[in-house]
Amino acid sequence: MFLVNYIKEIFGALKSLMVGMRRTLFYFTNHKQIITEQYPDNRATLKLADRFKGEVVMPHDENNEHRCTGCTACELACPNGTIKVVTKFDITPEGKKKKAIDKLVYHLELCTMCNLCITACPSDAIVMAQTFEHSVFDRNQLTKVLNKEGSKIMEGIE
Amino acid sequence: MDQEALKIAITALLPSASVEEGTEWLTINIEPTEWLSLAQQLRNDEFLLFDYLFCVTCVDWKTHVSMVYHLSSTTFRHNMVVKAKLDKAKPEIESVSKIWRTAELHEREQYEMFGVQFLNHPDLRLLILPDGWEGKNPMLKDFDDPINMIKL
Amino acid sequence: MIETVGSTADGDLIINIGPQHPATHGVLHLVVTLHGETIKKVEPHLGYIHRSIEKMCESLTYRQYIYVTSRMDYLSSHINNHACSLIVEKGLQIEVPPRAQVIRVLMDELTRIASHELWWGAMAMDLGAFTPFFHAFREREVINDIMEETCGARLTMNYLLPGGVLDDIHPNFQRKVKDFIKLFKSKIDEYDEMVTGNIIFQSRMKDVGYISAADAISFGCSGPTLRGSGVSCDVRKIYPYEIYDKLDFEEVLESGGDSFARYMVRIREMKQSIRIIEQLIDNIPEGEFQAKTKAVLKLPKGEFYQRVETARGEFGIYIVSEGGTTPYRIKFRSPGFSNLSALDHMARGGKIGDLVAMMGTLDLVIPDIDR
Amino acid sequence: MWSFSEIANMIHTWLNDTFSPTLVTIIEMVIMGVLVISLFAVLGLILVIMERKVSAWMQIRLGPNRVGPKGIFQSAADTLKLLMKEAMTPNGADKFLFNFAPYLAIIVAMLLMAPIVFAKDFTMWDLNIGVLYVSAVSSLSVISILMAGWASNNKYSLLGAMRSGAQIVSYELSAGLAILTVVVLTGTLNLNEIILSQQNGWWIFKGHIPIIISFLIFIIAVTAETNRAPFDLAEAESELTAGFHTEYSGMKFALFFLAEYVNVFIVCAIGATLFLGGWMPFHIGNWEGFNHIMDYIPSSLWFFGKTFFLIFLIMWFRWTFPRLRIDQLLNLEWKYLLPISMVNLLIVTAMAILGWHF
Repeated sequence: MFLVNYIKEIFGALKSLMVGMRRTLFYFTNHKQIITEQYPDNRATLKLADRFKGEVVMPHDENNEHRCTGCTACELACPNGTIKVVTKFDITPEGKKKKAIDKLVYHLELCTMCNLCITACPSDAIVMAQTFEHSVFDRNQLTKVLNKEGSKIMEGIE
Repeated sequence: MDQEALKIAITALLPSASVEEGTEWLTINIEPTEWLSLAQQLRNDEFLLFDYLFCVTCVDWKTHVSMVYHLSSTTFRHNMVVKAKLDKAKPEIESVSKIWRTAELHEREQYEMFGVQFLNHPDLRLLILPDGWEGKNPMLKDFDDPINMIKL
Repeated sequence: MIETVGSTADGDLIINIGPQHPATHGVLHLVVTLHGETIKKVEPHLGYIHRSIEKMCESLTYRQYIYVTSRMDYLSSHINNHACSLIVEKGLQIEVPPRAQVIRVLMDELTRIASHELWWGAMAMDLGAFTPFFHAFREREVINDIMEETCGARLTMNYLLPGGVLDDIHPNFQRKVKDFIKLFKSKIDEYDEMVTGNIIFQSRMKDVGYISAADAISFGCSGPTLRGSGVSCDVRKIYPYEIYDKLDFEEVLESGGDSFARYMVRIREMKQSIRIIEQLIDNIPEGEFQAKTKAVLKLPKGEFYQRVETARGEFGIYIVSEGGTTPYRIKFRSPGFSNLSALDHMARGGKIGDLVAMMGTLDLVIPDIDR
Repeated sequence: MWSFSEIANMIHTWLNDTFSPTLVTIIEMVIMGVLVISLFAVLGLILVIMERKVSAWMQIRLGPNRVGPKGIFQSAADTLKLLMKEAMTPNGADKFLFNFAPYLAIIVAMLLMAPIVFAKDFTMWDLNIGVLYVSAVSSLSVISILMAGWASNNKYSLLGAMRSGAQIVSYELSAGLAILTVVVLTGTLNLNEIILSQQNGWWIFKGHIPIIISFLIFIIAVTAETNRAPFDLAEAESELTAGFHTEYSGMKFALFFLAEYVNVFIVCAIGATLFLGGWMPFHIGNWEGFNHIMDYIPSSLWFFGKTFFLIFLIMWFRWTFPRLRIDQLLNLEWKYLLPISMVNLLIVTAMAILGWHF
């Protein structure tokens, strides 16, 4: 009886090993199953999801105008001080002083892509971009000014 | 056991405990000296059987420090909270690591973060902070670290 | 101070497993006392990535602190966020729309499967089989793609807000999840072929790292670790939150108490998660995905506790509120921390190879322990 | 067609005609040395790329595909990288033993090359005790591992070395017994004669079930002896980081690496020689046409084909199975493999005496 069990045990063990080996052989011979994405080579076809949170950007239209009023809602919403809004006062044609942004400084190195600034913005001035290749050699380059040089606020945004 | 029945059972065990009102789970306030014997009874009483200690918290109230123990029973599925008020200058409470063995690690964490001394703890050493840590306990409200703090 | 070099007076070796070691999957430092190959003592040495999230949260508002909790147990970040949302909703009595509830539960279960997939691959890799790791990632990537499409990120999704979810589900969501279910069902048997049934794997796992039910409770274990010892502890069943009480699923229990039992719990749990997803995926109610909430959330004065079932066990949040916009004290009860405390008890008398198997079945995520 | 033996004979005659006999011996030795070292290099390059491709395809990956067409020069690039790395010696290490161990490993592997029959009438040293020589010299490889582990002054290395010592010493037994079954059937220790005895069929075909069992035992035992997964306890990267070569870097590490692959090649070559007929072509009974076609394939191709099939088998094991624990490893040897191979040897002996084999 001992011998029978002993032999049974060995055959059971061998069978379980064979089953695993059959599975790996299947993948060894079926190269269609390969799922590797060759990343830097497939940049042309690489499509990221449209909601992918890569970095915060401020869209400008063709007249170099943005929608930011400088209300600092995004700065308050941010959990770790990624955004700094620097405001200035513009003189409107009527001669009145009007608050506007001078610079919207964005520290990409601190950003955790939590999307809170986007939801906080009342005028949809900032959005998430789908870029993701952010590595640079100097961390100063990660501090970005979102509004473009000489841009101004769109008409009718309060 | 529902909250009312628990309340009666606990007050029978420890008449000096004061029950907090308006809480999700039964919450009692006790003196730190009573804690060990109460814990033993809570763990071993056949109708209470609080065998699962799932959260050990210390709260710094500036004037005093309080320990909060969340208990639950895997048999009866009732929960309760025990709070003990400790002296700020010399926070001391009995360790319950012999009763619930998970307390050993939790108490070590609270010891280094709040400086609470757990009496008769088998192995009260720093767990998270680097060896030879000197100075204040980092989770206290008046802790300030001018060197490592990142100011924005 | 922990003695980390040399040998003890009895001539036993002291070996440092970690902070950088292939088996710890993170910066866990275990100081192991060895007698030959036999383990006499395991002492965890923590703090290498402690960020004091509890202290950080004391200066963050109730919307902001959610994103920090994704960084604790990054493999079930969505479930952690879920707990954060639930506790704020409980404090403010916000009614979450049914659509948001279903979306949340769907995402929870997808996260659970993704986490268990990664665990399965890493577990097999700990035992020396490399191939399952890549096979596990094949399915996990599909989940990550689904997450990316709907939540905008693959790992730390930050998809939840108190009162609902950040955004409605993507139009492709339902189709892709159904595809995933089909794929997963065709591949789950391969897992058994490659790993579960393998004689070497079984002999490595059976009767290793035994912990009795009473000990597991005393050590505060939760999740698959406790269920592997035969103690029912699924928060989804016992203290149901969201819509879990309306769902039809089993709590997976194994009575072995050894590594193999914990392994089987996780494997079977994946199938239960699929069952939950199948029930919900065609029945997502129409309507709002976010409740109307105030611009500034202020939790009333008092204490709140909320627990959820993450992939690793019971995750709890304890908030002491003084009525302000930020918590006065916040405490995270992480499953990994308590599960780790049982490691010494389990490992004594085993071999080094067993220690690796045990750490694999405990499924330790180090940021979860260090917080 | 030109065979290796003809080329060798040609060179030998030409040298004898031109130089004095002493000089001829010296020149031939130099040629031999150069050939062995270049074979080493080529084997290392081929086996590394083969291992990486095999593992990649089993793991539904592409594998190396950047250096050269389909990545075939990847292992050359790896070698270049390893050559340029700093060869460090840790502070507390025993300097001499630490630096000597990798060379010892490679020397043992080189010595094992001598009696292998690469093709028809083509062997470096036609030794009449070839089988004995191989099993004797291969046990030396444990010394280099123990040396490396002890001299590193690292506890991981020491544990790895100790495991390896226990492992190699015990698995030597069942490997030796498995080899003995073939020796019993052929009645010779000469590898050339063992191959010639398989002219009318390889031993695995005409030796009935006992030889198949001993072939299986042989494969398992040599997998353990060469420290390959699932028996790679000496390295066990998830337990001991890298085991006995934790502290090695650069070329010294590469030598261990190379020695491992060459050892795999050698044991597979021995396995092919003993059980699969070495360079003998595959023949089926009386199918004259088929047998003729098989004879046209050069003998060296037959040899390398069989060897690489066995190497693939060992790689296949590695990328499928989890690793055993040290006590299970010894259990497997002493409780299963050794008793079975002993009984098996008895049966084969009876078979040989009674002439039951074909």
